[in-house]
Amino acid sequence: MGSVREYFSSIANGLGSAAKGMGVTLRHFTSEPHITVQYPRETKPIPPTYRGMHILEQDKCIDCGLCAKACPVDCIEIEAEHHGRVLEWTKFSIDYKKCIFCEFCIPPCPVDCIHMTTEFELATESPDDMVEDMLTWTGLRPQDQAKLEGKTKPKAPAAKPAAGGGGDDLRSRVAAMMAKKKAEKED
Amino acid sequence: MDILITFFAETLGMSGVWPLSFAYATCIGSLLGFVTVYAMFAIWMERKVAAHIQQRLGPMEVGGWHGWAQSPADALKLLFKEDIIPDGANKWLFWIAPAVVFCGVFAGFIAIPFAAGVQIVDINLGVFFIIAIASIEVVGVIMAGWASNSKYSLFGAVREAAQVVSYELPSATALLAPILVVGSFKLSDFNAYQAEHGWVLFANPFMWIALLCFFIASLAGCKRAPFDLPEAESELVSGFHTEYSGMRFSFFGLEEYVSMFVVSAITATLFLGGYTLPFNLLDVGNLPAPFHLIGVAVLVVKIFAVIFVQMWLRWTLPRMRVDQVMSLGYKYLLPWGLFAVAGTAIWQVWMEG
Amino acid sequence: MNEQQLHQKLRATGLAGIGELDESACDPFVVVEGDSLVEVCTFLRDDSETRMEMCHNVTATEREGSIEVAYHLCSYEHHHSLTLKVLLPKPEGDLTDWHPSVPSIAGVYTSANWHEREQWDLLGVRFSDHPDHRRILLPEEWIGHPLRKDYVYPSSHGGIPLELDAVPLYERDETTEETPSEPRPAGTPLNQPPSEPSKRPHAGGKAPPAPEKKAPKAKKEGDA
Amino acid sequence: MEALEMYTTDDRTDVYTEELKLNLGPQHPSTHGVLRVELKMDGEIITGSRSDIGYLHRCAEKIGENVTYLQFTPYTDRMDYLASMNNNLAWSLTVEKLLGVEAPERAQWLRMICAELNRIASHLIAFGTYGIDIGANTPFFYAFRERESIMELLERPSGARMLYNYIQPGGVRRDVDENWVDDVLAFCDVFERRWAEYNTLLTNNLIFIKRTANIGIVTKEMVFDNGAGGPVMRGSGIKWDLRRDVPYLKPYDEVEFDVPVGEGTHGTLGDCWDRYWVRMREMMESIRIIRQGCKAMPGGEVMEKGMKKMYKTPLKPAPGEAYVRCENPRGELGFYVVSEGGTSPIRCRARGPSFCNLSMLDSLLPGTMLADAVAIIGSLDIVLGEVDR
Repeated sequence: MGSVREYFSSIANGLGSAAKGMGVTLRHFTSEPHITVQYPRETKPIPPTYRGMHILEQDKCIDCGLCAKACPVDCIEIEAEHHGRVLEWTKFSIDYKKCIFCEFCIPPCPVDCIHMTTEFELATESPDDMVEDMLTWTGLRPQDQAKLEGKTKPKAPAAKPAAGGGGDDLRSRVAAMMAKKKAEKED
Repeated sequence: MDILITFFAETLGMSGVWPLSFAYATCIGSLLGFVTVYAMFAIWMERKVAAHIQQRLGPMEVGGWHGWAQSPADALKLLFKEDIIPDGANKWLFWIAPAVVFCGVFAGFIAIPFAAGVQIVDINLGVFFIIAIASIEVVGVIMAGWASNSKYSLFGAVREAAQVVSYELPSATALLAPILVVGSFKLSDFNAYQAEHGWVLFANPFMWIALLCFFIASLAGCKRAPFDLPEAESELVSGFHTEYSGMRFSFFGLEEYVSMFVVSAITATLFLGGYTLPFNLLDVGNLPAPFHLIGVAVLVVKIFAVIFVQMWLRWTLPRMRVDQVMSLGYKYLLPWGLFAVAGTAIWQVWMEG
Repeated sequence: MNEQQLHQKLRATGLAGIGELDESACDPFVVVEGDSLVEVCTFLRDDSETRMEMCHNVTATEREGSIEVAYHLCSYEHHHSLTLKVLLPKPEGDLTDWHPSVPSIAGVYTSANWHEREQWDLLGVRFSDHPDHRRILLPEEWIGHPLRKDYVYPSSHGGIPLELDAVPLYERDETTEETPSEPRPAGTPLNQPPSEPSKRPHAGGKAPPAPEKKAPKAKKEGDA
Repeated sequence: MEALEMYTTDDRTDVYTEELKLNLGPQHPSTHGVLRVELKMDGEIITGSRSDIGYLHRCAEKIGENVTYLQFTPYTDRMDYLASMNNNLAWSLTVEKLLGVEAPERAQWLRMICAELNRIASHLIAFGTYGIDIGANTPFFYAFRERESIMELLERPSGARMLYNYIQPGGVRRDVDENWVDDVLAFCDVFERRWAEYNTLLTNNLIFIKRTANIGIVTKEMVFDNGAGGPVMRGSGIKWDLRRDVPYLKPYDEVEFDVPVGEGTHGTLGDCWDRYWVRMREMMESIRIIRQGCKAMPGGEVMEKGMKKMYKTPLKPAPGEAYVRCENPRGELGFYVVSEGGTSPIRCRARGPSFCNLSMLDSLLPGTMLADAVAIIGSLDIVLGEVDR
């Protein structure tokens, strides 16, 4: 008789479990709100700690190369000529083909001039465009030129960042820089 | 049909075989148009049902309102895609298989009574005609699977053959029960009976078993989950149409949705009152000519209700294994179908005699 | 049991070739002669007090003077573990065709089967009497064993260029002839192109990014 | 044909057909990556199999020998990419053992909570993809819904959604924000409700049970023979969990949790359903651990004081070697690191749990059907990134 009972119980079990499962799916169909985000038009909030593309505060950078040393994949290339404390910039690029967004380039910086933004849209039309130029100017700025020619002692930066950086101050600064860079790119 | 023949013969003054030919051509042309539009809608509906069950939104972009134009856009894309025939494929069979598959299912439309008079041919053995002609599809599937020169395709085709042939039996058996109640194989008789006596489903308790058996068997017949073994995505990549691309591929998709429509039409006509309204609120069968379309609307609503259940099941249940499909067919559906037939027969005799 | 007790227990069996327990490293290990490895493992597995049911890991390491194979055995019944080591001293001369041999313990622990295959694949240590002595991660026709310190990174495999600065296939002009690029100097890290020594001190003994891409430029000049 | 006797309860015929060789993978929907299995088929029944790995070999061990100890942490993320946190943890513990340092207490608790959250996320993928393997698509989306919440939680301290690089030698990268603990607890409440839903939808479904019970039976002997671990081992009824038996983090000693083992509920002990059910119950145990952890987590530093300089000057452990085992979602992950005093190790070996679990596949497949092969591969829950490294 065991097999007969098994036969009938399997029918009941099969139909019952299927009906229960259908109940779950029907409840989702009728009452649960959708959770997908229509991406390009809507975006989810990104926490400020997010490890996205980098941004460089070039006027602070002293070309020490510690970020390039810390990088596990060697995606940062820095080149600048030192005229005393004035820098003649030729290159500061990050190769996003290689970058693994590990954030190891941020903590070694002695002047706290490189940050990670919440920018995550990396797609480009050609692999060559993935090498991002971080510089806002190359060579010498007029004020640098003036400094060099006058051989005046360059002034210390007006406002030194608080030790350890961090805080909302840094975040708002990064956000402003991001917005600026985006606007420049669109032009 | 008769109206069309009369129209061509008398209004346009044709003679000989022409009125009949033109009438058929009109029917087939309009049916093809209907099928295309229906399939596009059904695919869109499937995606929406799946999406909402899974808390997604589904297609939202093409065409504006809830991505209604997604399916036409996909069809257009498939039309322009390269038609790839794999190396080592049997070109002739590979080429003709989608057509065979589609023809088999499409022929089933001939006998469906959409409304009183809106039926191409009212065949005497209408029920079995549809069941039989829909099985021609298997031939096409085997052609496709064998001609593709791919082992996955072959596996899919063999599974399909075994499954469809096995499930002919329980589905035909289950259909015997309503046939016993109505006493006819003619599909129009079912509508007439149900207009008079109410839905066959409520004729006796065994009808519920018959409906369940037929519904499950018909799922297997259209290769819908949990019986989608022939195209089991996680096992056979895509089954018998792995190697197809472009328009030929879309024919297989079309075939699936069309066969869903046909079996749902049978379910609706045989069990759920056909084109008649519940409690025969309005005698749809005897309305004058343009109001026949009310019957069409009623039937289509019922058909889509059944199709929705099919979709709902697909997005709920896991897939069965080959041997389990066979044992379900032969050990469960067939005996219960026979039980329903015997019960109905006894019920009929006992109640009436 | 801790490692000392396990070592004493092993010593007490009188099996040949059981060395000292080396506790100078962070994790202590027992050095075992290759010839008695299978017997030692069988004993450790079957003895009711040791009961090392599982061979957790097999690792070959290339040191300066030798290749050592470490076996991490552990017991699920007694919650203890032991590391065995077989030392394979390097001979003089060219080591590219040197494949030291250790008896396979796949007969004692089936789990060692794939691990030993991997060590053969990556370090070129032969495991004698292994049931299925094939490469496991790399293709069967691969030349060399990449985890050797003197491994020379190949410039192509099966017609596919492997150099980082190779011209991508889709940009290649089919008319230009393949100029085989120079083999890498020994010991160049895998993930970096060969390059000149850095002017800037770099951490981790790593080479800096390549200042220029040699091979493609030479090709372009040739075309012009 | 002895293996065919497994099908005593189901129909089978004695007709044998011509042998057919079927290449399952490397590009196949259900091999969970780029695994290739060469199957010998007799109709639908598998008579022999040979698995072939290495399609995702990325030289992780060679890279480990060429980068510093700290720089290898992001590479461990990419081994078992579904459980990066646990990989980071194992690597950090190995380096800490070599250096002889210990993470501060708060960091230890944070590590435990994050590792358990990631364990849930990893098991959710196992659950969801297993549903897809068996043919049910909807559980996958439900699982991803909850995984999304976990990713959002872990994104806040770590800054990444999948490859966290959060647990580092000496502690964790940065402290969590003040609302984090509350949000984790809120997630635990939601998850318990959802978990019951999963069971209604998939676990107790008769078709699912019939597809997975009595399939791919792993006996206790096979577990030890093949070095299997994690749910595969516990599914066979072996009550062993490194977190309980050899606590590698202090907090694991202080929290209470069970070690779910397979019981052969729907058939034989050690079948696919048992492994699946162990995973499902482990998620609930992780929730228990997280709840206790959130309550008991002390304040304080999250990074060992002396270790902070490692970002500027590379770590230089004394010569020696260390082997550390950790309980990953898929089994026991082991890192074997040999240092000779330099800034990078001279050998950096990862013993992936999936690697060992996969090695028993060839002995499980013969005698089953093609559809079962998919169920078995799914129930072993392999990640090819870790198999091939």
